[in-house]
Amino acid sequence: MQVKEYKPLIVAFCCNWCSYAGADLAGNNRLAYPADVKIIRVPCSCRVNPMFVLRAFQRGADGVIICGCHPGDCHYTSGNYYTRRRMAALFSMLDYLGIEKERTRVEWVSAAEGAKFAATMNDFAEKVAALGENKRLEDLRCKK
Amino acid sequence: MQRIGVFVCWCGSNIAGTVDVQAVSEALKNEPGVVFSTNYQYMCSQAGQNIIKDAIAEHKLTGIVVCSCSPRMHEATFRKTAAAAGLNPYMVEIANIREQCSWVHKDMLTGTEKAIILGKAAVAKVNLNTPLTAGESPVTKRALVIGGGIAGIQTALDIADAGFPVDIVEKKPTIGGKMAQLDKTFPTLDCAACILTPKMVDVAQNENIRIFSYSEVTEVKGFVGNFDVTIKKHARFVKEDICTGCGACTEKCPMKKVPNEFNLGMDNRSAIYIPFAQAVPKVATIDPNYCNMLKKGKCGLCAKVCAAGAIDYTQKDEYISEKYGAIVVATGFNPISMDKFDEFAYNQSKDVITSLEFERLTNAAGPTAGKLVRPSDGKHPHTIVFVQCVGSRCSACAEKGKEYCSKICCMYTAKHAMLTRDKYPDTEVYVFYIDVRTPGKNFDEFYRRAVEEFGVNYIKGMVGKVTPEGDKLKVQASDLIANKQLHIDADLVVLAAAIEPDKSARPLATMLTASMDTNDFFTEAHPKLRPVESPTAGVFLSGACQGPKDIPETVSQAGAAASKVIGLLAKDKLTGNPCVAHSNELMCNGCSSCERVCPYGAISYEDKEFRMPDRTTKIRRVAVVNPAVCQGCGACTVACPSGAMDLKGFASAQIIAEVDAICK
Amino acid sequence: MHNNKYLQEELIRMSGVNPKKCMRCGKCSATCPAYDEMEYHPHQFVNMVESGDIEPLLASKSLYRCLSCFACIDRCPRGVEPAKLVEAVRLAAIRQQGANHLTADKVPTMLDEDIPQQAIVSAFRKYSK
Amino acid sequence: MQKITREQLIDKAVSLLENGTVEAVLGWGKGEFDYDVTPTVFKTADEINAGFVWNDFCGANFSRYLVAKTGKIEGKILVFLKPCDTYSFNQLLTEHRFDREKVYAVGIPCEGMADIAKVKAVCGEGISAINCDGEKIAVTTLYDDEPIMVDAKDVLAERCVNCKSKKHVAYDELLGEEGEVVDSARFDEVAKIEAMTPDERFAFWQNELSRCIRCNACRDACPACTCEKCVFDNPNSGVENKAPANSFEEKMFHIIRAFHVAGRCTDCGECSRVCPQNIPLHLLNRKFIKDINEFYGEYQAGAEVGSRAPLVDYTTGDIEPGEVFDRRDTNA
Repeated sequence: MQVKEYKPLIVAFCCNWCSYAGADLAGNNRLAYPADVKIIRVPCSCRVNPMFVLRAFQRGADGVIICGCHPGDCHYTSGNYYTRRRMAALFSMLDYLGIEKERTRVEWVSAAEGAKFAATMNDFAEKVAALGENKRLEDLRCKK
Repeated sequence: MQRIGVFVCWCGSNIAGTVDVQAVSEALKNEPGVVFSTNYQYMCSQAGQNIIKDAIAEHKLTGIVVCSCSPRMHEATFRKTAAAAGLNPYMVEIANIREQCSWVHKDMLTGTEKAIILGKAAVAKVNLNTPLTAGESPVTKRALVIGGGIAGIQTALDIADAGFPVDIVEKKPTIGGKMAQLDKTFPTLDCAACILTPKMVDVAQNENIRIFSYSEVTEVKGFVGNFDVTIKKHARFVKEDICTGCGACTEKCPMKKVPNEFNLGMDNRSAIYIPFAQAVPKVATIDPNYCNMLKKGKCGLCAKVCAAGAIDYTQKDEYISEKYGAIVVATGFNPISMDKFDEFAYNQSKDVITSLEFERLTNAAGPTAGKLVRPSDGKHPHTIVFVQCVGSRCSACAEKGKEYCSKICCMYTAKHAMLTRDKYPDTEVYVFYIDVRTPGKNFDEFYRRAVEEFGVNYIKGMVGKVTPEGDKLKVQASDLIANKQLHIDADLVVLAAAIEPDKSARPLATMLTASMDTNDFFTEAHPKLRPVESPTAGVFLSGACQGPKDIPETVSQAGAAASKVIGLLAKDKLTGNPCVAHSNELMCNGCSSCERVCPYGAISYEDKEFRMPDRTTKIRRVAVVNPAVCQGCGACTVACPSGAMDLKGFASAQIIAEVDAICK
Repeated sequence: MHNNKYLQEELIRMSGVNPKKCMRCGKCSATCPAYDEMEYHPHQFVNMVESGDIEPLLASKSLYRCLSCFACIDRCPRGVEPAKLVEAVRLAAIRQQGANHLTADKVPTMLDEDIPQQAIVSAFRKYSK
Repeated sequence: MQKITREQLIDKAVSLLENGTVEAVLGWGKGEFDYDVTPTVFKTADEINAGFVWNDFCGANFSRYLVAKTGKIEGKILVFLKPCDTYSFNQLLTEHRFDREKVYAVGIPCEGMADIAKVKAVCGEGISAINCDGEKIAVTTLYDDEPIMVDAKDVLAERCVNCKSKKHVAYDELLGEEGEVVDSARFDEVAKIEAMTPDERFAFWQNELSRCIRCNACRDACPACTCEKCVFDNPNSGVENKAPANSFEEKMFHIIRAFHVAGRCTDCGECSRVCPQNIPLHLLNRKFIKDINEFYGEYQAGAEVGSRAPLVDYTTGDIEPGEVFDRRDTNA
């Protein structure tokens, strides 16, 4: 049997105006972070439906991180405030159901914070990797 | 089923150095819907774009995926390319394999692997893309300016100069606002009337400007480019078009004991009045609360003396409906009430006044004809104490005053102190300050001049208590530098009262669905990048309704707001962002959750009739998104429990398809 | 400067006052009727507690000059409540003296005619627990 | 053990029907079993006299039925509301789900309802008849000759043991006495689960939720789940899913359901009452309510019409999602 090296799968939802641009800046400055992080662009962090988060876990993601503009800097003035409330409630609920709290995170990354983006992703990937595979929320049929 | 073309860019070695572009285009060939896949050195080059155009034509592509740099860089480029080849520009998706892949990963294997996954996600998304067309709406080429102070005047003049008709709605009988009440203006000390009244005349004479004075906005419907506004014109009992403003009526009016609001109640006016000599429109107004004819049906003197026959005691309030393309809010400010500040004895002594009252006292057209005297006994004051920050910079827990800095007080107090010392060198002037804030061109120089040339005593510390005793005001204050408590016998105390938005702003904001902060200042669409726009499209902000401002700042903001309005009115049609929310009325509950999170007021409700399976009909309340107002943030899509609300271009199904492709 | 961290935290806890809220306007001292009696004035209390310079306050007679009239609390624009801080320093001083509180029957002998009526009433209000 | 009698309710219903105030009555009707009381619309006095039920098993919260029923009649419908039902009533009004003008709401006091599962735990299966008589419930089963007498207090439903309010927040008319908002220990159970280790929590919920058969009873009884079409029935939502295929989907369903009602759930407990598998679903909803109270200040959905649900509101100083755990960890 071939033993594959364990690599966590991380889905990052980034808002178009701040965090996605922050990720681009990390690229411009060649600040490395694990390739396990895959970014999905959304117009605003408030577009992220809890269903997307759960779907990612279902399909085998090991961690989900949501990045948006810093509170007060939202391109749409208030979107990230709603994100903050929704995700505080959702992540608390996931923790209540026994899903490790290190697998979920909300981080505010501005378009100027390329270094913060890379550092956040490195740190998050490390924490998720330490937990190992997500077995609690995944749908086994989705594993090949 | 879509026919998708995949175009992988090398970006020279920027991508190809860490990603095996050949392998990526090969791998994506097998994805569902993909009928063509290729790679090229520079996709954004003319040659690269031609490859895309040719492939769209040759393979009858319905959607394309470009694996290249960030969409923030070239999404617009490739959308144009697609459009040029006859493909809907919103059938283009970008997989960011440069900034978020080749540049941050070092070895070829992981880079290629990730690039393929990102490509797959983009393909999965394009599979669910639908052609989007931006909605268009016409623009009514007329602007409304609410408020006729210097902010409103400047905005209206600038818009009118660009050739667009403008209406100014002013609730007072004349335009001019606070600036008309001021004496001199800092830091140049030119007289306010000298620079303001020509502008007021310009407004009156400008063919593009209509003034609705003594009027207010009562209803606003519609959206950017298409506002329907109802304006209530209060009955002034004088026919505006006939009155010549000769003033004969005001002289003959027997009811002369009406507190004059223009002079802040420091003298009286008649029941029929013209607020001040340079009023625009220069038309008399009858105050129905004091006019004997209107109250008791006895008198009618003004009608008798009016040679023009302009008096009409039967006049009624009039409602005017007008369409506008843009609305500018310029509702301005007022000093706060001093009622909660007992320690300064404002309500006990006539000789404790606010700075605005001081302006009237020193104004040549004011109640004392410009002679600085004590309001109580008309004597010349020899010691004047100015108190700064009265009600400004108060903590919320102190429960009185405002948390913000009112910004203008430091400068006008320096001006008052300087002018007093200039005109009456025998007067001792003390200014008690916490900090002196002078960030502005020539502001600090001005303040220093007050101290160094005019000998104003600036004392760091606060006045704790003012006690009227005999004809003196005992002022107890601290001098923090000398660490002493001072006791000054003053003749006049002037309070630099904090300023607050006009009370009419809050109901107006509700009508406009424009947002406000906790202090009732209007919020900007973006605090740094869109400071003169409200988040509600088509609503612009001018002057102190957005935050405390001095005259130069107000005028520059007024001009900025005008240029935004002109930019809007110059368009024949507004093209919206096609990536907007839309509600599936079959699933909508009408619960208002989406409306509550929408920052733009883009969602409204209507009752709609539905045919039920059993052939009955049912009327349900459903949400309707106005695509001209929606900015596409998506907050509503998550607030909606039934999933009726979705976002075009970022639909739930599309994002889930991306998640699935990444997590395979 | 002598910085007494422990005492500082204790005073902040006892009084519930956050001296960091002070914007140094001096209105508390401006308003204080006992200003001239005091070596350290209300704004200095706030400032000195903030910087941990508390020993001089404990040793100072200024503590007992505060009438607890609360004018400073009423008028402070930032809601700092200096009188509560003075009160806390006073309590700290009393606690340091040990358990030698006055008994009620000793009080009349200590009163003299110069003590302001307001001070006596305030003292009863504040110390009769 | 109810203080108000069936006769009182019938008198009220019949008189309102006869004087034309209402044209239909939404009340509890006979079901297949005595404990299986079913929400029923009565149109005549005869129907009411024959079929109206009022006993310790009348737990059903009628508020949600108004959404469908008010659309079907011209005039008014009479609805009986227990105190906890009135909160749902207000919440639905806040969300514009029915026309207040078409409803005549009669508030009735409630002394707490019985839980049939608890009765069965005492008496066993095969219950053929139940008679509620004062403080006692007489249970006749196929296997016992004599009816088994059960103390009504001993079989009180969990939601009634932890009753949050005996006060009606909405009605047109009140029968009987008005009560007060009660200090309840309803969050104790949630706190107990929170105090477990993550592994224990996971095991607890795995055990509970794995029993779910996706009958959708919780959804169909819930006064907050009144969507015209549920996201789980909608092929365009991306999460369409009519029946669970494995343990993930049970969780997905229940997390999303709880999230969708978060801030809107009045904690009426209907979900747990109707669950045929006795899954303590209210513990999910209460977790959200507890969190919302702790993070954003006390909020009771439905306490007043028009209040803004916490998840469609914000303040600039809200707690960060990460701080939620720090706060809990320091409290623990």
